[in-house]
Amino acid sequence: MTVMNFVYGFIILLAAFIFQTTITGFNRKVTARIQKRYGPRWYQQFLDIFKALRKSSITHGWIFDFGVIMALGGIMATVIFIPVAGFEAFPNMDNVYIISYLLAIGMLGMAMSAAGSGNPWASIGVSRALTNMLAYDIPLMIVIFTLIFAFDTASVSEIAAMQQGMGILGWNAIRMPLGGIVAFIALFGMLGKKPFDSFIAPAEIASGPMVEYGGKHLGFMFILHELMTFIEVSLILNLFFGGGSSILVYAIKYAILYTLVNIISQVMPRYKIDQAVKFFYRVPLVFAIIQGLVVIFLGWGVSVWF
Amino acid sequence: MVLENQDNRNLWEKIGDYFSANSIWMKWYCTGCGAIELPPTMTSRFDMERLGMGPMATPRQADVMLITGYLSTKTLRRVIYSYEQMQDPKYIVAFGSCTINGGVYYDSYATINQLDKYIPVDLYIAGCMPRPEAVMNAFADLISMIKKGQANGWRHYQENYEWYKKNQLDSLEEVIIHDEFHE
Amino acid sequence: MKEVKLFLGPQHPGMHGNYSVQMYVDGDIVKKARPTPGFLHRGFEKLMERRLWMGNLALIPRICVVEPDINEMVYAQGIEMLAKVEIPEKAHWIRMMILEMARLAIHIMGLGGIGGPTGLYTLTYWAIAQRDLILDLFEEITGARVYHMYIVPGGVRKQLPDGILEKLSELLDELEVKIPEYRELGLKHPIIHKRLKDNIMLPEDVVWEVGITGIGMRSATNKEYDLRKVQPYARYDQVEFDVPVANYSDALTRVNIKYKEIFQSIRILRQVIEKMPKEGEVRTKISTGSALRWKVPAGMVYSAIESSRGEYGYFIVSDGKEMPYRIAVRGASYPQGLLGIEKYLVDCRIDDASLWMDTMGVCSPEIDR
Amino acid sequence: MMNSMNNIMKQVDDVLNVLNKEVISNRQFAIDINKGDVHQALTYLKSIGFTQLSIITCVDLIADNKFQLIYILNNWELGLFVIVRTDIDRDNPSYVTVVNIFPGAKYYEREVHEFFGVTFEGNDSSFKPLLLEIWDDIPPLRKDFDPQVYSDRKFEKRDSDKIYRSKIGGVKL
Repeated sequence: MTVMNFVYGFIILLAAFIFQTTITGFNRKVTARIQKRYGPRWYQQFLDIFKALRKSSITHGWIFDFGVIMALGGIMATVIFIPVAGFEAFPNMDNVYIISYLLAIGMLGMAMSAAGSGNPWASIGVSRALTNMLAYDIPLMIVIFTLIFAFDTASVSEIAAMQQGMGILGWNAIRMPLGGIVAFIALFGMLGKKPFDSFIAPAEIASGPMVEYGGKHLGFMFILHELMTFIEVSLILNLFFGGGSSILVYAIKYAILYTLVNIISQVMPRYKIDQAVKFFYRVPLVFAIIQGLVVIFLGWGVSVWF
Repeated sequence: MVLENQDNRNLWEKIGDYFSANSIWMKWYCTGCGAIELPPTMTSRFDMERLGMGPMATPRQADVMLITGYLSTKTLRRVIYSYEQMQDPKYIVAFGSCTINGGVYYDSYATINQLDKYIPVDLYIAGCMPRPEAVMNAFADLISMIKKGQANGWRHYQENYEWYKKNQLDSLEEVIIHDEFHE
Repeated sequence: MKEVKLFLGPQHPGMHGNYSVQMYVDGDIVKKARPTPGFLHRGFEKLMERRLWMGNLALIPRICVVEPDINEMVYAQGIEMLAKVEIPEKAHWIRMMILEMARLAIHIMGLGGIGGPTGLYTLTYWAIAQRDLILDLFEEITGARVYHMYIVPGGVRKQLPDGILEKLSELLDELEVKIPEYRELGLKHPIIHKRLKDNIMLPEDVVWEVGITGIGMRSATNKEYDLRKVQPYARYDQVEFDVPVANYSDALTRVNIKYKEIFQSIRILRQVIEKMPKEGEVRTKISTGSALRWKVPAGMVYSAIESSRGEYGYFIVSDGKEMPYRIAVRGASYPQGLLGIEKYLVDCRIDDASLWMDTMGVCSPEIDR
Repeated sequence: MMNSMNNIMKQVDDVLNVLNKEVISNRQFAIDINKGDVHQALTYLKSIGFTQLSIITCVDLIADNKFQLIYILNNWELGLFVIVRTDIDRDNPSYVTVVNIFPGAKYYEREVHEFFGVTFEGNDSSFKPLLLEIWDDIPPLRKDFDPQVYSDRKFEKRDSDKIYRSKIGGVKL
């Protein structure tokens, strides 16, 4: 581990933020076009974030402040471990377990901070967010364990590399179609896109965990959200959609995947939280289990089909 | 009271004002009947998001508060309450003639007559009710005011807090909100 | 577990208008709900006693912001009943046209409105932009987008502009194509079904207990309880239309009835375009006297029409002077907005609270006045 | 339609102690009832099809020093409205609730109490404020309450060189 590792890590962090924020801005435009309107400028998301950072803030006690910093720290640490098209800041440390544990620090920091604000809407939002996490995590984790079992490695970059060189047929989403479907659906839940956005539903709980954030806290939350989106989309992209052979391919695939999720979510209403849990524990969980059994007992999809 | 207009911002404040001007989040609070023209302003026909504006759920997140018409005393208490929850810099746009001098409700026992005695108003939109074009125009004006550093109502409120508080208490008796259902 | 007190409004994205409900929740279930009206109280009933009969025309549309024309109609009809004036034939037809256009506008907005609480914003964006085209026609007819002040005692304010009927019929053609698209996007969506079906029930005995009228009443009782049918005013007895009913009232039924009523309104408007007299006066005087300071004979009358949310009425008392002696307003959403919330929002989930307000048709300005 | 209304009016006249009746239009009539008979009248009207209470309101007859309570009932089957009127004392306005007949009356009575000061025995919630908050004057819809005076006292007006008030025919409104 040299200084260069940390420089690379910093570069990934910065690039991830700029790239994802641009994609978000672009997707706000896509959303607008679906809704038959012109839409904001493509860099609107940057303006929003810097505007929020410029405003004054109020604190609701040290847990409130500390939670935001802890969440941001946890998420930034996670971004550094994400392999992007073979480019890794800390080689051989991009383990799925590390990523999911560090991600949980971010989540918990957010939950802690929101609960620390003392607003009942925030508490309801946090409990919904954690319920939602529990809902999508179980099917997704079963599928990811299946992958780990099939390839004998938990390294994200190695799993991504194994899918290279065979075109679209090499993707795990094609090799293990049920698992791919589960991962794609779980991505909606991870990103908090409709129909699984009941934890930030404005019309129900006044934007849930975000309810007491204003000014700089809100700006940090926005940055956090962009980075978290980067982690989640990258994870699914690397594990199921073949990663990328070069940075450019990776970026294009990433943009397509995220835009696809966004477009679908724009014509979806939202589930109630209990309906979301029921949904995840019905179809995706069954798919995930079937996929796991198929891989373990039949071995289909471990090697390339054709 | 006239709001002072001199431009003595430093560079950082100017940059900050650039960001503030181009990203205005409004508070989702329909205080009066002018709110019925907000959905058309927001949605596909007039599309407020072109200017970087969007609705936000809570006062903490919002930058601009739209007083959409007359205010009854009961609402004014909530308006003051939620205005003070907003984070600086914050702006107020008042809709319609009711906020200027009471409008058709000049002799009502329940509505106030002059809004800027109670909270600082940055911009008035004339008319009853202002059309979406007028609302959009006002937002464009607000943006240029923020860029020039003229939308200083929030500073004015901080500096003249006693004056505003006295007016509020004169008309409202108390700004504290009790359990309204009286149980 | 201790119950937590939550405020749904007045500053809350799930609340339409300036209204507040205090909910005491246990988990996600509402255990106790208390409405808090009065944020929009302007003292209309007092102010109307201090204005001329004519001057009140500027006040009354502001009582119900989303559907102002019904106020003008109720007021004009009440005065005509007191003065025993028969208004010109053409004015009746123009009034019907205005009222049905207003109903179209609010129903389209309401149809889009279910996108708000359920998160299907695309539907809301489309529907509200569609409603704007109706407002454009209103602007051409009356000169204003929202507060028209067009239906006046003794008829309507002025003749229709040239070519407006053709424009209206073009718009109706467009609506007949566009509205089914909203059904495809919204009302047929499986997740919308999941959220609305068998949810937010309104049994028949609750209708009679609370006094809910309009779509809620018709969806629960399976009877055509529509004042347009029961007590035809204007020329509703000369046009054909159906009143959609149901005998099982969940949220989905009520939204579907709203959807069907849009097509009935279009049907009425088509007949109005066809049957409206081409020539003729549109306004008559209520009594002799100056144009502004006319008097209304003494008496009292209850004038009611069918709004999009139910029976909307004014109780008008005149003492024969230039100003009303007393006017009481019966807002259509008064029963469900106050007693309905207190008794029947209970046991609903907080996710459904704003849907409850939406599908029951709670409109705050007419409750507060 | 006139026919069925005449029938109903005749029935009502036979059963109830009607002081005075008035035909307002061919779908609407009004009856004056003694203060003590209103509950009987409402129960009877409900039993013959007037199942919906449209509104309860009050008229301040200051010249006679009386309040007139108005109950408007709606018969959906026949399409008829009936206005039931009764006079109560203005100096000590008090009446008995009709919540046991029409549960929907709860909030109408509360509003009448707020606007006119009429108390309704048996409806405990009617004593609480509803639309107004921190009200410090006589009930606002009484005729001797002047909102202009109240507004001048409480709310500051905008200073202006000219005050434009509606003035028609020399009378200031």
